[in-house]
Amino acid sequence: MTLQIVLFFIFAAVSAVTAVIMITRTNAVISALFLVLNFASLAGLYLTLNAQFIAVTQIIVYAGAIMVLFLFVLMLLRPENEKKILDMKPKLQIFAMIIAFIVFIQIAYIIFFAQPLQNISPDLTNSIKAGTIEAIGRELFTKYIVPFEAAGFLLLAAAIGALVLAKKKFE
Amino acid sequence: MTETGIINISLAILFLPLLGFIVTLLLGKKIKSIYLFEVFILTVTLFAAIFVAFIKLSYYVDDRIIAEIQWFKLSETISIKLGFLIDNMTVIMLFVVALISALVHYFSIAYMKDDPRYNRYFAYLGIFTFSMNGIVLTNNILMMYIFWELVGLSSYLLIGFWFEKKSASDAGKKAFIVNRVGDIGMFAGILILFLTYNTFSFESIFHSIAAGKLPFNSDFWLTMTGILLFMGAIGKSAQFPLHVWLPDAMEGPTPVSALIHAATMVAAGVYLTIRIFGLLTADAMMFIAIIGMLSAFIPATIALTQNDIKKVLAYSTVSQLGYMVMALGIGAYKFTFFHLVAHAFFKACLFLGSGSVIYAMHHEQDIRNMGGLRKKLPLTYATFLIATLAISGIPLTSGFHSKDGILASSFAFGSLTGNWIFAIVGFLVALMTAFYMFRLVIITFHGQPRDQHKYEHAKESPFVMVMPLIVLAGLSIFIFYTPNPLNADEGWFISKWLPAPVLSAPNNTRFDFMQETAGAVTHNPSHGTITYSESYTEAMHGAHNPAMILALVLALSGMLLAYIFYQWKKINVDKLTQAIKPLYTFSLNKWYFDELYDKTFVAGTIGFSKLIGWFDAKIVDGIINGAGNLTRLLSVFTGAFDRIVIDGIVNFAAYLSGFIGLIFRRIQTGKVQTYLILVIFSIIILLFLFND
Amino acid sequence: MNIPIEYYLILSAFMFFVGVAGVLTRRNAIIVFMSIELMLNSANLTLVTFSSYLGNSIGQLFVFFVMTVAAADAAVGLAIIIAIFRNKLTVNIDEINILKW
Amino acid sequence: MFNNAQEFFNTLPLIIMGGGIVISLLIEIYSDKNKVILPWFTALLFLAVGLHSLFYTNDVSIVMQNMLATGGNVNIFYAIFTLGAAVVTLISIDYIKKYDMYFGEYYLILQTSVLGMMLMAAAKDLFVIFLGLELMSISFYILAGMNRKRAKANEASLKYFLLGSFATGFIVYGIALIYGSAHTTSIDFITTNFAGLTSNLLFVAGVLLFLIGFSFKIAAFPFHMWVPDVYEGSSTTVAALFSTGGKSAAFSAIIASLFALFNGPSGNVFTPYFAVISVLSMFYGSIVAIAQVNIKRMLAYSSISHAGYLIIGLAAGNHDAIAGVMFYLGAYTFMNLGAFGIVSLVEGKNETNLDINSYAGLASKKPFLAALLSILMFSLAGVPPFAGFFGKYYIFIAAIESKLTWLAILGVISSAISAYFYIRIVVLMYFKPATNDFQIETSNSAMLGIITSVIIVILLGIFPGSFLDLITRFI
Repeated sequence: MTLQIVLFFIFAAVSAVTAVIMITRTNAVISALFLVLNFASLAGLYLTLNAQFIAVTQIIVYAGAIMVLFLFVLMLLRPENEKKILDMKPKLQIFAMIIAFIVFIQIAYIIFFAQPLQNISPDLTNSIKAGTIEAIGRELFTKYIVPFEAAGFLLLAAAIGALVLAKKKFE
Repeated sequence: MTETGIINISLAILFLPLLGFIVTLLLGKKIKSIYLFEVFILTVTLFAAIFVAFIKLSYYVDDRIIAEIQWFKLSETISIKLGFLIDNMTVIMLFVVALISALVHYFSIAYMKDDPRYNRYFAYLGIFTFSMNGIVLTNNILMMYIFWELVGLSSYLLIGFWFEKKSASDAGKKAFIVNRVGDIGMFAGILILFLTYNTFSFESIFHSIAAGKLPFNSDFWLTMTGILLFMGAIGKSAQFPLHVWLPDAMEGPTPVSALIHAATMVAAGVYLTIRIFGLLTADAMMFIAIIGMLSAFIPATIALTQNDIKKVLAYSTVSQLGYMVMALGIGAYKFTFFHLVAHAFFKACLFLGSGSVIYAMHHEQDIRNMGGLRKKLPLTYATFLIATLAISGIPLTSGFHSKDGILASSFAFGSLTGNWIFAIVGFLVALMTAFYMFRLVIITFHGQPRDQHKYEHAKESPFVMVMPLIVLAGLSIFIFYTPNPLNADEGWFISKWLPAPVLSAPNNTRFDFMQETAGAVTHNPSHGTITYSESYTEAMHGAHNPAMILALVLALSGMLLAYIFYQWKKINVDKLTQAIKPLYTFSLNKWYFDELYDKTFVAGTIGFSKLIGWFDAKIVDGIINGAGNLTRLLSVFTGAFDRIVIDGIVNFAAYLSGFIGLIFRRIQTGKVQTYLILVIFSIIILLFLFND
Repeated sequence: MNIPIEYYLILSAFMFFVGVAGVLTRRNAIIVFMSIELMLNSANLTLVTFSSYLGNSIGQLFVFFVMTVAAADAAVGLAIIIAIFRNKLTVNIDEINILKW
Repeated sequence: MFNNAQEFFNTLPLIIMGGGIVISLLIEIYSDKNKVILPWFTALLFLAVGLHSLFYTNDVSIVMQNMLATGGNVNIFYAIFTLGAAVVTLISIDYIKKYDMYFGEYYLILQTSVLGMMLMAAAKDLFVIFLGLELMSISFYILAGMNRKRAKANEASLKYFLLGSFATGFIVYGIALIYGSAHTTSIDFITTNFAGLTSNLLFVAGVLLFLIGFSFKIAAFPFHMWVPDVYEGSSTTVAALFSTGGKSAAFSAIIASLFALFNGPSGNVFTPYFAVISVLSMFYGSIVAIAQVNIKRMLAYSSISHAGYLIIGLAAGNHDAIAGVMFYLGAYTFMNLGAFGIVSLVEGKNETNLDINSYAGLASKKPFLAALLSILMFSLAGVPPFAGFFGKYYIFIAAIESKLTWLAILGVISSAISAYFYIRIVVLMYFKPATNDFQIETSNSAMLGIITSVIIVILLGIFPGSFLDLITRFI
């Protein structure tokens, strides 16, 4: 039981549990807060995978920016709480849960029993090297410049779009 | 001038009218006088056609010029080609179409002057000329079908040109629908040919047939293919039993009737049959001959009693087309084409002449209100008379030669096969034609005016209207076709310009006299072997003089009868009609074909049963009941046609869609999550599919 | 690196399932949207896992772009939700169903 | 970045498009006359990119560190997207004024969506496909909700957004699995090693999820549910773009990324998947379309069934089939744009006249418009000699070559069913009297767009060979 394993189990447990809590709370604000916790624990998982840059970005972008946006909107709109989770048409909901679970079983089956991963041999040094800001930054601005530019246009479109759709008055 | 030159000019002849159509249609609303452009274009086309005809007939008289380009490939082996076939028939037809079209354009300048949609009218004439030239020029049956439909479309547009008039728009629709019936058959025939030979080109199809490849490997299907293709001609050339649309088509402007419904488009059916002549078997030809015979006979009897000047001419057109089709069916290939050309000129002349009369009489079409117009419209009268002499087959006219040839062929056919019915009907029709045409002339132009008021206002039409009449009447003189006023067989039209048909249907399926036997006589070796046997040539030779004399006697007696009845009034016509009233009404009501096909079939039954009662009153009841039931059934069927085709499908589908809607539309609940559940469910299934 | 890669993948698959379940069962459009973000994050976890075990950084770069997309998505999505709330005063997706059949 | 001038030149369509977006933004911010300038600038930009792409189809290369392909079919797809978008711009000019929702942003977002499509078509790496797809999708969500005062537009936008992001989740997961098994995201690597990779179940599952994500975009059953709702709710012009550009772009991405499926002896393991969803889409689309009374919904279901015909091409998966799919996409783009354009003209203020019965008697009111719509309907129904017929023909023939005759036969049956609801419009226009009286506002720019589409449809129908030759040269 190395530290890494302990950390993995802690973060895994937290993320799994917060995910479940997130989708079962009736109050949207509580759901959002648990999602923040979930994202934070994911950042922890990324650290156990030696992905330092992504872990930090996860905290800054997801927990720090996106979820704050969610919370702002939630507070702005103040939607009323939903009724009990399985209140309306519970049959359909249960059916939905079951089929979603079947998808999970299928993916798990692929991961475990089809043994698709036998040719992956973990290499610690490469793994650590891959996760550094330097490695990612170099790749990002050389090889992946086209996606990077595209991402720029994406954000431009999203900013304009958010403005058009949500601005109160427009002339 | 090379062959490429001929091809290029032919391309110009094809596309110039299209240009005229586009320009006239697009600028029609902006520029009032744009129709002059269309007229100009047609004049250019006419000169080009004359030029091509001259070059071809003088220097390339023995050549068949074929130009093909690949349109697109369907697969490695099958490619669809566009192409021209320019032989003598093509250039003659091009000339006929261009000439009549140009003359009709000139005529229309005055005739249509006050119409609000003047420019559009000329645009339609342009698209018609384009499509008709396409039919004439093509070397494959697919293009022919495309242009065929285009011609049908422009005909529909022009019949219904005055669509404010209900009868006109109805007539347009009727023409369109009736033509579709024929076209379905033609399309099926084309499909059979294409599936069998993987090509649309006439040439290649004939080659394959001659090489022994038959549709479904059976003679029967070759016959069927011929008959199916001929069905297109039945529709377009208004043959029995689809002839009903042509008289109604007279609702269109009269120049249009002259161009489309007398001279060119209706001849397209005959032209098609001439083009596919090579693949016709004896059975198919018999079928064609019988259809032609019925179409020659029935409308001729109807024309005897009609009082609308255009209706008489319309029925006479159907009758003459039937004549041509019958002639083709009995193997008179060259004379059919001869009659086609001759008929195009004199019938166009007659129609334009009637247009001139109608114009002078301020759109009066009933001949009972005319009379004595000879003095008022001298030029119209003279040209009309020449054309009438031609259609009646009086010597010195083109009609005399072409008719004589057909009648002689029917004689020869009778003596060789024993089927004299075609000869008998042919002579009967010749008699009736002379009678009703002279009846028309006498009532219209001779005697005393019946409507004094209109008579006084009538005056000769302007030059642009008379000039076409003179040209067309001139072309009805024999000298353009043969130097010998009594026998056209040696004239250039028959002996030099027209090659004998190339027959490719297997020998055992042909008429005995059309075998390529060792004894085949070659009249004119440069045109390939004449494919008729020696006995046929002999029979033709023997039939020539008796047929000519008999035809002449009949034509003259028809003429004489008309004079006795209507000019000298030796016999009281009214009394005569009283005496044969049932027959008279039967003819007057056009054999009740319209009623037969339309909803009011029951009314027709009563007339029909009266006719029977005239023969034998005792069996009336039984037949009435039988026919009544049958006709009720038929009328339900035909009456339902409209509803089934248009409303019926819609209604049926409304039920069906309501039913389907109940089942399927419910999936679309409008709720995102039900959509997603379906998605996830499908993902499960797909993952299962790929997990094995 | 002595944790079997399957652990991470199963965890990721589980979170993906939770996300899907959330999308399918919740009615609040915002929570549905958050569930979609959860799905994206679980996919990210898979990517980072592979990236780390394979020792190349492509997966992590991809995660970077997924985050960008998620941010853009969030901006647009929330704007849409605000627009619809202005019109209908609800974010309950069961009540947002004028368009059907 | 660019290794030489040729690379720069080959990337020019994308660069012009990107530069055009920036210039449009500046026009929108700084010009007083942006209402006049921006639409025409947008149309001209699209036209310029489209014509440039068509003229330089021979510059086949791979540029930008193996990220983008240029020339060949990529350029043909560019031309389809941009010329289609140019038509959309033309029909939009008066339409969005009719709804009183003139935003310059509309044209900007139109441009970004087209840039996204172009990236998808050009992609040589899953990164570019993903970002192109998201750029296009996010632009589409915005366009769908652009008419933001209308509840229907909001709802359409929300539905599109939720389902679209859901699909994105699957695409990302699929890409993750592909990456995990292929160890790279380079499409070239995946293409060359496809046969070996398919033995890895993880890879197959990844590709499947990836395909499912794209099946949303191409509106194939059972991932089609958003289509009718979104088309009905969003502006007609925007729906025209969704149904043509969006669909073509998704197909271009599938063809680009899974070219190995269609290119080799490895065999097409996904044929069953494609075959099943194509049959379901064709029949579902054409049967349910019969029951529709709203013409936009009808066109939506027709779009589903057309997706089905196109997927037959993917199932057949030989070179002819891919050529057929591209031909069909070109033909379908313009016939559908023309149809939507006419719908947008007939549509009155406040979403009136969208019922198909509004088209009764159109022939007497607007004979020219009715004639154009008839041509488009015949083409959509697959009647020769219009473009739609040859699209279907090439695909069905390719299916028969691949021994999928049953699929081709089902396709023909489905076309026969779908002919009914297309011809019904023609029958309504010509044989039924007008039921209600309304004025159709004329719009010269829209007519320009519609007539252009009709001319292209007719030209593709009369000379299908030349376009097909152009496509097959690069496959």
